[in-house]
Amino acid sequence: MTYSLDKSQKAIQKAAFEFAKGEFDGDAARESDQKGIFPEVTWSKAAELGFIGIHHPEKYSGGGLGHLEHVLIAEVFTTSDSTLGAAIMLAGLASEWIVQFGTDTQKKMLLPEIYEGRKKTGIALDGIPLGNNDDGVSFKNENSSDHSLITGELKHVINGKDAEIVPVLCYHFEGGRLTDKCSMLLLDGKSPGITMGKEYSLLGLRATGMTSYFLKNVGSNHIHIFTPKDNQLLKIQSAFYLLMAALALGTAQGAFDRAMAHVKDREQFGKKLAGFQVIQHKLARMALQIEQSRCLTYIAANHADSKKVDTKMPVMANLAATKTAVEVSYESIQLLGGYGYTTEYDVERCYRDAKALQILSGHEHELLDQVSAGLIGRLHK
Amino acid sequence: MTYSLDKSQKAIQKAAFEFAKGEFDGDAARESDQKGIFPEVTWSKAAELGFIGIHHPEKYSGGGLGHLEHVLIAEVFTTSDSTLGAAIMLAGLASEWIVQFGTDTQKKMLLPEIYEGRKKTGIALDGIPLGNNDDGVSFKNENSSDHSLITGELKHVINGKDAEIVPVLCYHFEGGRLTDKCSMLLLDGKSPGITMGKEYSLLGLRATGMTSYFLKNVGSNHIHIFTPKDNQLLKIQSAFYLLMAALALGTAQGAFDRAMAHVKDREQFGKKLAGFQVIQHKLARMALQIEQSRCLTYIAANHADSKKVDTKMPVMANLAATKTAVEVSYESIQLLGGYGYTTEYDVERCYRDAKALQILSGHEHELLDQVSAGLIGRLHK
Amino acid sequence: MKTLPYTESHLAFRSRLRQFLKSEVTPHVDQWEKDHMIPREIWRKMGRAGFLCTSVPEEYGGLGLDFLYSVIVNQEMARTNHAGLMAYLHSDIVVPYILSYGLEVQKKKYLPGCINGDIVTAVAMTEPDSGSDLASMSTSAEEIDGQVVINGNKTFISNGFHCDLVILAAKDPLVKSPHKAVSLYIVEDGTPGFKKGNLIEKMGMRSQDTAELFFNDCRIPKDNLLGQKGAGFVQLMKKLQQERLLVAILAVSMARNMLDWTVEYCRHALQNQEPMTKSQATRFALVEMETELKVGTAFLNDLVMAHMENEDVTAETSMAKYWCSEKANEVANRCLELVGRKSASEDCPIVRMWRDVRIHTIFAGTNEIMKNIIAKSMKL
Amino acid sequence: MKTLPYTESHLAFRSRLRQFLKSEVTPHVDQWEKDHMIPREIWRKMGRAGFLCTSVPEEYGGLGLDFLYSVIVNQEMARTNHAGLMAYLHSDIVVPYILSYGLEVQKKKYLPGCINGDIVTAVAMTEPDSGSDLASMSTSAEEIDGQVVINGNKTFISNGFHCDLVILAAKDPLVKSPHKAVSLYIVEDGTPGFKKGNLIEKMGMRSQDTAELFFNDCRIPKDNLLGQKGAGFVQLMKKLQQERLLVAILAVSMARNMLDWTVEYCRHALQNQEPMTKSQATRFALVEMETELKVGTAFLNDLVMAHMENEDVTAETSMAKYWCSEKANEVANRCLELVGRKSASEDCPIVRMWRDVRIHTIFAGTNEIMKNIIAKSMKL
Repeated sequence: MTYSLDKSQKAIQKAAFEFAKGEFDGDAARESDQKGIFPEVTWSKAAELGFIGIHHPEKYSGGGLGHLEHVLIAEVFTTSDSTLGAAIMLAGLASEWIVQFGTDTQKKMLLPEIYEGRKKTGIALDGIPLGNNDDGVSFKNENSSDHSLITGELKHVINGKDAEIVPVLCYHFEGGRLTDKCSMLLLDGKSPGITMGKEYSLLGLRATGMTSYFLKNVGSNHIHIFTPKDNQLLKIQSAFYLLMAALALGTAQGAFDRAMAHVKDREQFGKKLAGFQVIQHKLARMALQIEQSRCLTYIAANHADSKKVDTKMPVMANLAATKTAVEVSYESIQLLGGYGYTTEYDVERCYRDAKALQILSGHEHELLDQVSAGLIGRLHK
Repeated sequence: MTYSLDKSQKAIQKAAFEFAKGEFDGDAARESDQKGIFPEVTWSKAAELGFIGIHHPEKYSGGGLGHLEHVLIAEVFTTSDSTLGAAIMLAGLASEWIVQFGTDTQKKMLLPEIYEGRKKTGIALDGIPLGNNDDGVSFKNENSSDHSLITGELKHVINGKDAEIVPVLCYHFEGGRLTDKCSMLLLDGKSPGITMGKEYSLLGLRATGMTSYFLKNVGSNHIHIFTPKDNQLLKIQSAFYLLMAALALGTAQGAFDRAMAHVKDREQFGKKLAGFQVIQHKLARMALQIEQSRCLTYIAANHADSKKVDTKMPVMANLAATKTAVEVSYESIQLLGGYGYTTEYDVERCYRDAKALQILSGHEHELLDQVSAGLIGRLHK
Repeated sequence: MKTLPYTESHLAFRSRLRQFLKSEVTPHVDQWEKDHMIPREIWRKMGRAGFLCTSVPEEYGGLGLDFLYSVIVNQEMARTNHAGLMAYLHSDIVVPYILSYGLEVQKKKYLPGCINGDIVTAVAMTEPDSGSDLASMSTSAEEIDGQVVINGNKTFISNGFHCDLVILAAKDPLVKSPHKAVSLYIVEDGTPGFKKGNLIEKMGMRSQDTAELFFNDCRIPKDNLLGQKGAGFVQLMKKLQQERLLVAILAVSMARNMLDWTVEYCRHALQNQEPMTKSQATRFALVEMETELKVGTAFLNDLVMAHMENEDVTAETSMAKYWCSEKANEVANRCLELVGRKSASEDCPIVRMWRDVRIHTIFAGTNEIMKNIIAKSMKL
Repeated sequence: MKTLPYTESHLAFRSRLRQFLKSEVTPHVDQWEKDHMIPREIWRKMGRAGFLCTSVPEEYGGLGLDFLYSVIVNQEMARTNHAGLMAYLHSDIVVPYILSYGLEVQKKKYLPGCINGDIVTAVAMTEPDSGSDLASMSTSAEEIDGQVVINGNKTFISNGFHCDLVILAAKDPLVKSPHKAVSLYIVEDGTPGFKKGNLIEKMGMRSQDTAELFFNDCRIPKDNLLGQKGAGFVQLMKKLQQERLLVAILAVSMARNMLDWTVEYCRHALQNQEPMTKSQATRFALVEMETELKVGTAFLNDLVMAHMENEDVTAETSMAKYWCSEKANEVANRCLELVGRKSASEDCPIVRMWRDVRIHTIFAGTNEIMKNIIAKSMKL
């Protein structure tokens, strides 16, 4: 067992760091946040350099590497800027669905477009098999024929405003009952029959415009019908939780770095803030929390790469990292005092982005349900 | 990077598990706890099988493996029984001092005795360079000559009651001032001139008898004078924190396992306790906390093995694992209800042992001081 | 800031009690803890000195004092740093059953002995297979030949060794609804078929006697029924409020003692050649605990007053029980950490409190049960 | 359980105020939040309706009402779910400076306008380089030619855009001791050399105007000194108690609103085809928050009463400020988690409260400063 990054992984980390340093701009990020603007140019540059889809097969223009590398990039990006970093990485998220459920033609056509920065993707959260069903799956294909026309509402489409590919799993009804057969629609806001709903004003991650889609008699010409395997759904879940965990991890680290810089610089009562024991301990506890989440997230990613089927680890990593991000950025605001509450110093943005990552990852209780189901197994009377 | 145990590590884990399963006895453990009895026979069997000193050089009869293997054994042992497991592993602890500061003759003579289960060791906590100086170093060699006679009190000697080798670093005075030169005494309670003080009645870890030594004109014939290098002190610290972290980790896991078995078995209000959502979530949170501490501890051990000098990681692992052990065993008592508070069900013993591990690892604030010093570095005005 | 409305008499009582405990209890506590037992005699001493069952009216030989006296006894007992002489259980939890539900003849028979310490009481609800789930109890009480025949086991019974009289909850097997089947009975020690088991060894409360009780064709007179037949469930529920309130008060008193001891320790103990209170981290930790205790005490004081005015404060009592017992354990754990290595040893007085207070989140209804009660009151 | 001793008049006042806010404030709040500004006119409306400066005595045109009215205004403002119309700052923090320290002529001049809303006030202490460390402030006030000349910058000034009158803390550069150098001055808007900076963009409180204030050879009459020269430090410290108490009350009121909204949401929203309140984990989470709020409210109520009786409750106020503001943020975070995905959007009302309440651990003295004050009072 070796518990440290290898050379190539460190090189990827470094490249991501250099990229973010050169391309992420604080003013642009704050504007993106205030006005809800997707960082179009930065995203396509990132894609050109291979930062999107690094964990997907090379034959579809992916990087041929693993989840760990994907996690490392996401972490570095949000460490540099939580809003821009998350927007760029989330724009590739739907490729997980296409890799699992796409036809070979779809994969060959669409995946390179995503990885090379020609098309952004979005995800209908209601369509994710994550147990997030507090709103229910509001959208179903009522007809099992190949040429069904679909009408309905698709709520909570992450990146829906800018996405050009939004995959939606439609479970089929037969005789009025839901079956396990489904087909995958690939929509975008400009598809005929689709009206984009009001854009949600998010509390964080505001460069990633969440919206809803209203579908009216949308033709499903792309349909191929299949039965999703548990394994495939698990892989999507796992990829989703890991990415969100990594984005949260970086958000925490970014808030920490900003707070550290501040307390080393600012004086009160005749000494640097970093000279006060309670501030030192606060930093130590924050660093410890980040380190714990990092270790867990890396190991969870590594397990996913080694094809271990472990439903709990990615969920646990997600729970830990999003909690860490919220708490560390909360404390970072405190360390900056009044400045921390202003938009200028960015830590409040980290806090909002962290909270959005936590909430959009799924309902805490449902995530805990998943973990405990894995732990306890079946109960016998 | 591979983030999982290799075959040989898994084999060691399994061997430790089989050993503990076969040799650790609940009744004996409870008696050890109640009466403060060191598990003599089990310890020497464990040593015979190579479980002591597995991370030390083969030329001194060590196992020639790493801290990670040492951590794995300690974890498995305390998972099985926190009291017995900790007593056995702590009996080898002083070998760290001898490896760092012993003369070649001492190493050749003493280390095999320790590893092969012929001599138990103890450690005077006041002599550990851990920053634990709330009682001050109560014991100093006032004379720099080779044949000084030493008088004083040595408080808080872990395993002092049963130990046959207790190394003590004595810093030398010259002209009334403390120097950085020191010599290492190797004492035991039966050394001439030593009176064993009252045995402390510990709140936990009671198979490990803590006591104090009163020294009167103890001759220091073993003395060789040296200046401890920072590096050597760090290695001892690191080994100490890692071992305590591993013992705590296992204690947490052991408490968790017992609680899990209980809630899967016991019924209330017509269903298994494990069927209640809040109990499921409590278990999920406990498991998550354990997993985070485990990941951190393994990685810290791995760093120590790869000769990385990192002062923070072992301290962080220790802080995390001891906190986890206290909190998880606290909750385990809760999950067992009234039964949890009785000695018969062992989880209260886990809680007491966990708390003792936490307290004896060092003062939380001083550990946090160490972490933050590593994080912040030197402050410039 | 408001405190409880203690009068001169309350303060004088507290001072007399403190004197009594100082001479009769505190010097022996370490030995009792080692013995895992207190001497029977101390109950009599405490009773004869007028510190048991202070609320029993004068007509039965009591002092007829208000609940604040019970609060005082509870607080002062906490200061003795042991749990063996569990006076509040006897005085303010068990005896009130007799006072509230007993017939005149029962009161006349038992109360004087309860007051002077000749009779020590216990209440027997919990069974090995029914902890929090009272409705599932299985101890039976059948009327046969004009007597009541009891069969079953009770466990975790405090005062289980010393008790001369047990208030026992048992079910009539002929009644189906579990909530209507339970009645309370008075069982005297020495009744054939009633046996006390061995003491249960516990993490803490080591000088305190917790035992199993066995009833094997134990026959008692029909007259030993306490209150209405079938009313046991309601009787128990009603009396749990005061029990839980006392547990909360005790938890906060213990936390207060731990914190005060720790503050004093940190003022004098040296760390890096300075008093520990010079460390900002230590100061903040002490401040945080002091704040939690002040906040909790304010709530508790309101609750005591409301309880004395017979308000229905079921939900608030459940809140106090769970919140105070959790906080007390947090304080215990933090105090030990602050004290450091010295607190690894039982010589350090707060270690015993740390062990003793652990049960508070469990007994008198686990904190999970408390939260269920509160949830119901919130109509969730 | 005890509550604050509201009379019929208090309740009638609350109901009138609620009516006023319902018609004049609530309908516009979303727009104000979008504008990052409230209209100047709303201050006048509120003043003329009799809801500003309720404690100012009748001789100055006020209503001379007790502090409970201020509590009521604070609570009701919290229910409007915006922080722009920061009435408590004006009514109960700044205006009391004039009331306590002002000369008769100053009171007569300014108080009527403060009451009817023609004059909006602010207090200027904090500087870019002196946040918690007041003694290090550098704004200077020098007497030159019978005038006072002010130079320096103040920042994080609430009501900093709307204010017509600023209570300014500045130092006499000739006085060495920083604690004796500070005096308070009244500076009117429009005085040459006094400039308001741009609004500071913040995480929350978006409709509220926070600004930097610049003083550049700003000359004011000597008579604008407020109270004794050199007494500024003590004046500030004395007034901070009421400020911190109000911040604590506001934090708890906001937490109460968030929790109530969330309880209602969980009663109706479905999860797995059932109301969320059927989930035990959700029930427990709601119970835990309800308990914390009840416990904190008991403490706060005691504190309000002690404050009204002019007790020195500096330490307790600091406790309330830090504890309540932390708890309110915990409640905010937990409520968002309970609501789930819906709370990712600003359409969900508790999101704004989550943003607004974040400042409570920071302003009116950071919670770290509070803990230092408490530590001193504990003689650590």
